Amino acid sequence: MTDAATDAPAVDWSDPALRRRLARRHRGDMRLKAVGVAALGAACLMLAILVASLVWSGRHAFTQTHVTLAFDVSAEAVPRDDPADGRYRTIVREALYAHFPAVEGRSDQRALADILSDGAKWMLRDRVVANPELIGRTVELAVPVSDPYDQLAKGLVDPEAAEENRRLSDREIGWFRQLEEQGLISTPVNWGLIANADSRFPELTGLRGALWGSFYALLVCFLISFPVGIATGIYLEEFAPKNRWTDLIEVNINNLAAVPSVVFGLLALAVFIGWFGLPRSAPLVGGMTLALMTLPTIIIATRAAVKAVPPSIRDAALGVGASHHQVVTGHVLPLAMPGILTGTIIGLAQALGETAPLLLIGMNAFITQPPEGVTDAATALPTQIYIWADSPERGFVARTSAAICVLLAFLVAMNAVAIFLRKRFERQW
Amino acid sequence: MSGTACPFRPVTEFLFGLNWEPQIPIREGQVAAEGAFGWIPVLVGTLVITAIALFVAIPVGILSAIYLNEFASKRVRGVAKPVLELLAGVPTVVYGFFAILTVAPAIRAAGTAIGLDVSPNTAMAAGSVMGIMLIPFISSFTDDALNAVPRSLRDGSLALGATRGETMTKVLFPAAIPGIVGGVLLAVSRAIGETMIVVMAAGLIATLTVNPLDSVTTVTVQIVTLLIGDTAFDNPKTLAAFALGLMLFIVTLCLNVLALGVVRRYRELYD
Amino acid sequence: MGEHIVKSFDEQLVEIRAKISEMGGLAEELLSDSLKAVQERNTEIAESVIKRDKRLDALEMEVEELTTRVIALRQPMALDLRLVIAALKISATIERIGDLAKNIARRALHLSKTRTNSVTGSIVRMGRQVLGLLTEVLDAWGRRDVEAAVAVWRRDQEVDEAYNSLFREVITYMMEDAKMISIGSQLLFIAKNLERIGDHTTQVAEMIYYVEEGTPLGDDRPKGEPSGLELD
Amino acid sequence: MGEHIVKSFDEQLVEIRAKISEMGGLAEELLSDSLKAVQERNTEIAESVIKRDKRLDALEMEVEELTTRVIALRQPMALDLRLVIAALKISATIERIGDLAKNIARRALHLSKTRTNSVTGSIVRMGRQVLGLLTEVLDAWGRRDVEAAVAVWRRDQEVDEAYNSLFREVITYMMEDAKMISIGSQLLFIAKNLERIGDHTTQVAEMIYYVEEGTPLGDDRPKGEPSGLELD
Amino acid sequence: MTVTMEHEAINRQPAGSRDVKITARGVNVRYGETHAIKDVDVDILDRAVTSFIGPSGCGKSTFLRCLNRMNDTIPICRVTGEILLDGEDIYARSVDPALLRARVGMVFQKPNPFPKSVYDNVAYGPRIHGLVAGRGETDATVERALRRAGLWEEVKDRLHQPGTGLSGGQQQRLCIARAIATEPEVLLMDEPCSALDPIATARIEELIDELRENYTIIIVTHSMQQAARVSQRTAFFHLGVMVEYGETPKIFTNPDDKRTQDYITGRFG
Amino acid sequence: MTVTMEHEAINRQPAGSRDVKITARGVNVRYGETHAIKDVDVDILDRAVTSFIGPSGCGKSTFLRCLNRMNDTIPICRVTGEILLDGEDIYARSVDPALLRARVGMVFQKPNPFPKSVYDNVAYGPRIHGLVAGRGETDATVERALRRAGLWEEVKDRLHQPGTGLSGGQQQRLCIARAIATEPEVLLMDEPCSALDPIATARIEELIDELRENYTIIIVTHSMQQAARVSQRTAFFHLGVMVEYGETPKIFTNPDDKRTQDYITGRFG
Ligand SMILES: Nc1ncnc2c1ncn2[C@@H]1O[C@H](COP(=O)(O)OP(=O)(O)OP(=O)(O)O)[C@@H](O)[C@H]1O
Ligand SMILES: Nc1ncnc2c1ncn2[C@@H]1O[C@H](COP(=O)(O)OP(=O)(O)OP(=O)(O)O)[C@@H](O)[C@H]1O
Ligand SMILES: [Mg+2]
Ligand SMILES: [Mg+2]
Ligand SMILES: O=P([O-])([O-])[O-]
Repeated sequence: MTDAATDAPAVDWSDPALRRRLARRHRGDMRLKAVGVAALGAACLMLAILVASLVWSGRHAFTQTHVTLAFDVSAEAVPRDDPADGRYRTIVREALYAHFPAVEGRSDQRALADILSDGAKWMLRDRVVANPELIGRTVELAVPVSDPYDQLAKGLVDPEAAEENRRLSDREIGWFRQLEEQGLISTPVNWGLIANADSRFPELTGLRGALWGSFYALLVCFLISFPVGIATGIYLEEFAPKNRWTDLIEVNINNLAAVPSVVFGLLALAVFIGWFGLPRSAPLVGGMTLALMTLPTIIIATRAAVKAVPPSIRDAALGVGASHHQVVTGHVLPLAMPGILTGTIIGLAQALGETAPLLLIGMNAFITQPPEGVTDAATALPTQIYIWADSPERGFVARTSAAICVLLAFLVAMNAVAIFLRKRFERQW
Repeated sequence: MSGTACPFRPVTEFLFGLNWEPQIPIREGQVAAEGAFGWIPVLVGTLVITAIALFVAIPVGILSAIYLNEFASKRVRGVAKPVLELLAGVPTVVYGFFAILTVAPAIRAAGTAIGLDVSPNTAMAAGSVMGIMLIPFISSFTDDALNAVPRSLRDGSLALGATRGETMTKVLFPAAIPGIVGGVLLAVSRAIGETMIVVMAAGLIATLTVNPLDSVTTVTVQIVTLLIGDTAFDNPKTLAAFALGLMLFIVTLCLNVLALGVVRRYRELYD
Repeated sequence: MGEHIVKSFDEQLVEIRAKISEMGGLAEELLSDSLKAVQERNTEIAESVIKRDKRLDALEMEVEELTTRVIALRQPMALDLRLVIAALKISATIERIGDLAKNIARRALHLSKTRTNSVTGSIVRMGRQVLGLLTEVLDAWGRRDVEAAVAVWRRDQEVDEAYNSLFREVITYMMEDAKMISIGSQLLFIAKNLERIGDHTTQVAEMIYYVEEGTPLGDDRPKGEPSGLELD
Repeated sequence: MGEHIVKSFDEQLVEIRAKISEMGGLAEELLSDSLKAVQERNTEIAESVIKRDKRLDALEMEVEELTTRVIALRQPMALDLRLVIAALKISATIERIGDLAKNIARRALHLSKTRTNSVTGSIVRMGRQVLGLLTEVLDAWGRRDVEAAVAVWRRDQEVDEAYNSLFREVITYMMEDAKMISIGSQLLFIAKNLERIGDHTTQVAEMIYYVEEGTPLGDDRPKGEPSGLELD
Repeated sequence: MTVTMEHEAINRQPAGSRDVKITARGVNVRYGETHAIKDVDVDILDRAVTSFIGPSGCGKSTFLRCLNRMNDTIPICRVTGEILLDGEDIYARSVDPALLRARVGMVFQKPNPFPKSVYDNVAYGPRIHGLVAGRGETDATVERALRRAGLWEEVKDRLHQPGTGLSGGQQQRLCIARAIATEPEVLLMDEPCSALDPIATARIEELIDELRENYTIIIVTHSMQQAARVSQRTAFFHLGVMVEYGETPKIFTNPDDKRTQDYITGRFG
Repeated sequence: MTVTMEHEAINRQPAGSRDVKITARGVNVRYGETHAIKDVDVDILDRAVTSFIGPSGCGKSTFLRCLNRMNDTIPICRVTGEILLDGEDIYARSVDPALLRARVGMVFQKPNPFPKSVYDNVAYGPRIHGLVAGRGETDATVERALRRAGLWEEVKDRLHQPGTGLSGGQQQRLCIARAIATEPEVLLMDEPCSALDPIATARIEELIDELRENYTIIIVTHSMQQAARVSQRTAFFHLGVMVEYGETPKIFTNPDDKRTQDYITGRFG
């Protein structure tokens, strides 16, 4: 069988050349390892910087400066029969002027009035409407200050800077300090960020509308993509005949997963809005668009999970005389379910973060009411972020970062669930 | 449709035209500033940013994957993998904001420090942030490809006296290359199609340049800017946007088909 | 028959065959020498035969050990298995042949004190006949020649007949001269031994047939009524 | 020794052991009957012995076939293998014992025409002795009792001595009366056969030892110089 | 004719008879272009163990999988010729593969218990075929199957722990129990021991030897020794042709065909 | 002592001598809590085939993998006691596993050729260790290794086609050639034939028999028959203990230990 083994010169492993070479090889190892560490470090560092800078710049949005004033809700200013229609604007101003008797003149007073947020009068009105007994009394209420003063309170306005390129004049700063000395300034947690809907005034804006919009959109997306996705995946993997048609479909689905999201936006714009005439900016359309993008993810996840079920199980079931659909429903699907769920959650997480297509279908409108249903115009978390990011006021920078933190919180939660599922159910065959 | 002739420009102008100025006649019949729709500068801009992104993502992604796959201890892997997944899960709009909030100013500062003038929305910012976004993408593809290589090969190499590094560079990595290439191709198509980062961090003006410090615009930016706000379906802006969308779709489609083909064939190698 | 993929197995089988042939050759020598001893009343030869038989016993042990080992280590099947089994039995048989030859030689020692007589001639003649059979059967083994083996198997009959006539001859011879009785008895045993050797050769022949054909050679061997019982 | 995981293997081994015992039992019968035939000059018994020997040959074939099959189908190792090999050899030996008994019976037929004589007695006595050995060795086989086997193996010597004295007796007896020569020669062969049977029992003993101990029982068996060559 | 009638028909069988159970005539199998099985004729005896041996790729598994139509699950596989189970063509249009497979059980090379409890593994077949009604009956069936598979003693205290937790040998016996549970008439085994160590293997072989009384067993094996040990009949396949088929002792002590002899004595190529 | 001295020391070996090559004393291996190998002492003969047999899970592979420190690649695995190769402790700090493994080659259960050409597969070892300089030298080494592995004739026309394209048996011989190429002194084989059919197996066994002249070979196998066929010495492991070790014929015809007897005659549990 083998030829007379022509004997080889036995290797002398102690040959210094070999030894040197060996040392070199080990150094090579160390180098490779080092670059690896560096690369990984870089990646982690990036994430760190990203999170850090967002949290840092967002931190101010989690608190809001308030000034506590005593409002004299006199019966003549607010008619008892219809509290909603009172002259609250003057009430609020009077309350502020009371602290600055020295300030005279219309223009000065108007400037002084700018300390308070526009929302102050609405807040007072809501309070009074909520319980009319207050009419004829004085009401103690903490109302938000307007953005420039909020910035000032949070030390973002540098009083030493040249007056002309400050948003606040020395005089205005003086007023505010005065209020501070009187102990009327407080900076509680800014629940408005979650509770309020969008607004032109940073100190008043909130994510309520965006959250509901995203919720409705994801709901629609889930209701469409989950059943359809699983059904398609199972069909393709288990029942579809293997011919060029199914091959074609397969290729298409795999590609769909990698098609740029903006293209889906165009599609939705042309089809859903252009042809079907569905309402612009509606979570319904958004959800349908996102469904288009989530579908391939779920289909692929389903097929992968189904493929991962070892054929030996299939054989076993067939071997005892199970019919094909019994094999699928009784063995394949249950074993594949964790994988499918994981895929779905990840898909939804992506959908939650998708922006471009929603922009194209107009879910970036300025809407101050949270949507009542899937057909109302609404924004979504990511689009809201985009809008704020575009807004000029300084206050929106912090607000945007804060909104992003909220979004990330949701995403981390969802991914955590997915990872948990994967760990919990991963099985070695 | 209303009288403008814009929709009926020769396709060649769109495909080979060297300037892109999609200003719109404000009023009917105002012929003065009629937009020019040559997509080449837009395409070049896209490619520049893509290139920058890959330049960042490929080395970092692949190397970190190699480290995790071969050298990292169980604990390091336990930490690093979720981190990367998190990085992958971050929405693009966040990256976009990150770019304008942190990266662009940083680059600018750096640029001015060494006496370069860097445009406010430089391709560098958008590109490098997009690169960060692609790191986990590439590294997970590389990791999968490396894991798909049967463990027995690793044992075989080690048993011949190869060091771990040699095993990686001479056996595992070569065996995984097809899979990795597939991953990179997908990354490219994703970079080309990426929208929010560029919309927020890149420029709007289509200038035909390859200087990474200049401001360039991309296909997706144009699509979005042209379509934001209520626009009727028959005006040239919209149609131009759709044209760009079509091109975008075709290009990415080709890339994907190629990539998936590569990956599939490679998978069959070991199944 | 082709070669095994594993050569060392072939080698072992060849070794077994060789050992058997060696035993056979030795047995032949012993037989022919013992006959010479009888014919020439030669004590040295007789002695040497008796000594050399030891070697034969040793060889049998070797074959037995070798076959056991092959069975344990190689799990022979079919042809190979039959060969091993046959080797086991043939070696025992040849060892017996050796014993019988030795026994003849012993008796030759005692005859040596006497002078030769007419009977000796016919004994030696019968011996040659048996020796011929033995040689043939061993050749058949070496050549794996079934026909030859069967031929030997048939011709054993002649030996039986020769034995009977010889038996009668010796008896009459003893009757003629009572002093010859003890010598005669020795001659009788020699004849008997030769007859036994004949039988054993047939057993070898049967084994050869079994190895090559896979089936035992039927028990319908033509026998001459043995050990001359037809007188009184 | 524990049982095999595969019971049918145990069964086959048990079957082999059983067949050997059966052969042994039959051989004992044949021997004792042939002796009775000699003693009582009884032709029917002699005839029946000759007939029943066929059965013994058949049994040997069966054992051979069975062992071959076990080796081919079970690849026995160690203990089991030794048992199978031993069975193969023992069966051959017992078959020989049967042949010898048959041969005795044949000669008994011829003696029947003559009246009994003094020698007959001592022959039968020797026969009983041999029979005793045979019985013991077969019990040893059944009980897997090595000591017993070795004991038998040693005591074969007695048989050899008995044979020698008997030989002398017969010779003198023939010398006294020339008419007795042919009968005497028959008696001589009977004695010789008994001596052979003794030898064969020792072989069985050796096999028993080999199976249980795994090593061959040394060849240093105490032998009485056989086949009475020590006169004049 | 309706399926039910058909099956009454198939079920007509000489119970307990020791004669031919499966008859194959001129069976050919093709995978696309590869001609895996060429004109195989064979009569499988009832209540006996028949083993298929031969070099790998010779078509043993393929032919085995024809006998319970497992090949139907491979699209490119085409089977021609006729295979009769108790005289009924199992490839007749009226025969339902699911029912057929309940009657012709199969055990695979790698132990493949379902990731369910031991109990549910065994109960699975009877349940889907509606052979058991109610808890008690199921329990009885499960116990009977496990006993027959010689596993009852080992698992009776852990019936409700996952079957995948057992040792390799136990898993394989569990698979046998699962196959037995539907009271099949024939058991097909494709290299059932090749993943097990000698001890587990011996256990399975012992089991096969016991099952023989009640089932017709066909076993594919790479180990000639195993074929020799467990089977009464042996078929030798070579290049898709059934070269020789006969009594196992005959095949292993004195085969007729030179190729068989060469293969079993280790002289090939 | 310095590394170089160390290695000169290791290389001091009675070339061609037929005496002890590897000595193990009081070797214990633990995987976390499981105590896989218990106090194993053994002397492996030079230029002979030694086989390890025993029920699965008894520690054969584990012990084998101690001999070229493959266990170092398993984090939780701890080895104590001493293992001497030509009298030098291979677990000494000064011994480099990479070099050790070049001198103690290994062949695995499943053929695992690299997805490279046949040529590159064989050339791999010599190249990384810098044993060959230049094309010509490499060619010579590759051919020599392939010849020794009895594969040259079959592949010499397809040296540059992928090694994964060969048949299972050829692949395994390619792996052997690959291991031989670094001129090792010892070859470890872990069930090298369990994935092959009888014919390919016979080829490998034949090969092992020839390699014996030049290498010390240790083979783990589940098939007692195989151990009996190929090895001169056999060690029987049971529950991590080496129960018996001696001449193969002795072990298989007349073992001393009852457990060994029980195992090889199939009387266990
Ligand atoms: N699913 C399949 N598709 C295509 N060809 C196949 C398929 N299964 C088997 N074959 C071919 O059919 C022939 C017989 O295969 P089969 O598995 O029956 O052989 P085998 O005797 O079982 O081999 P082994 O002993 O290795 O299992 C082989 O040439 C194989 O290549
Ligand atoms: N990587 C590992 N981690 C933990 N335990 C292990 C590992 N490898 C082996 N073991 C344990 O060590 C013991 C011996 O394993 P080993 O593989 O050496 O047995 P083996 O004799 O080779 O079995 P087989 O014949 O099935 O290969 C077993 O109990 C096994 O569970
Ligand atoms: Mg098969
Ligand atoms: Mg192992
Ligand atoms: O030992 P014998 O066969 O010659 O009696």
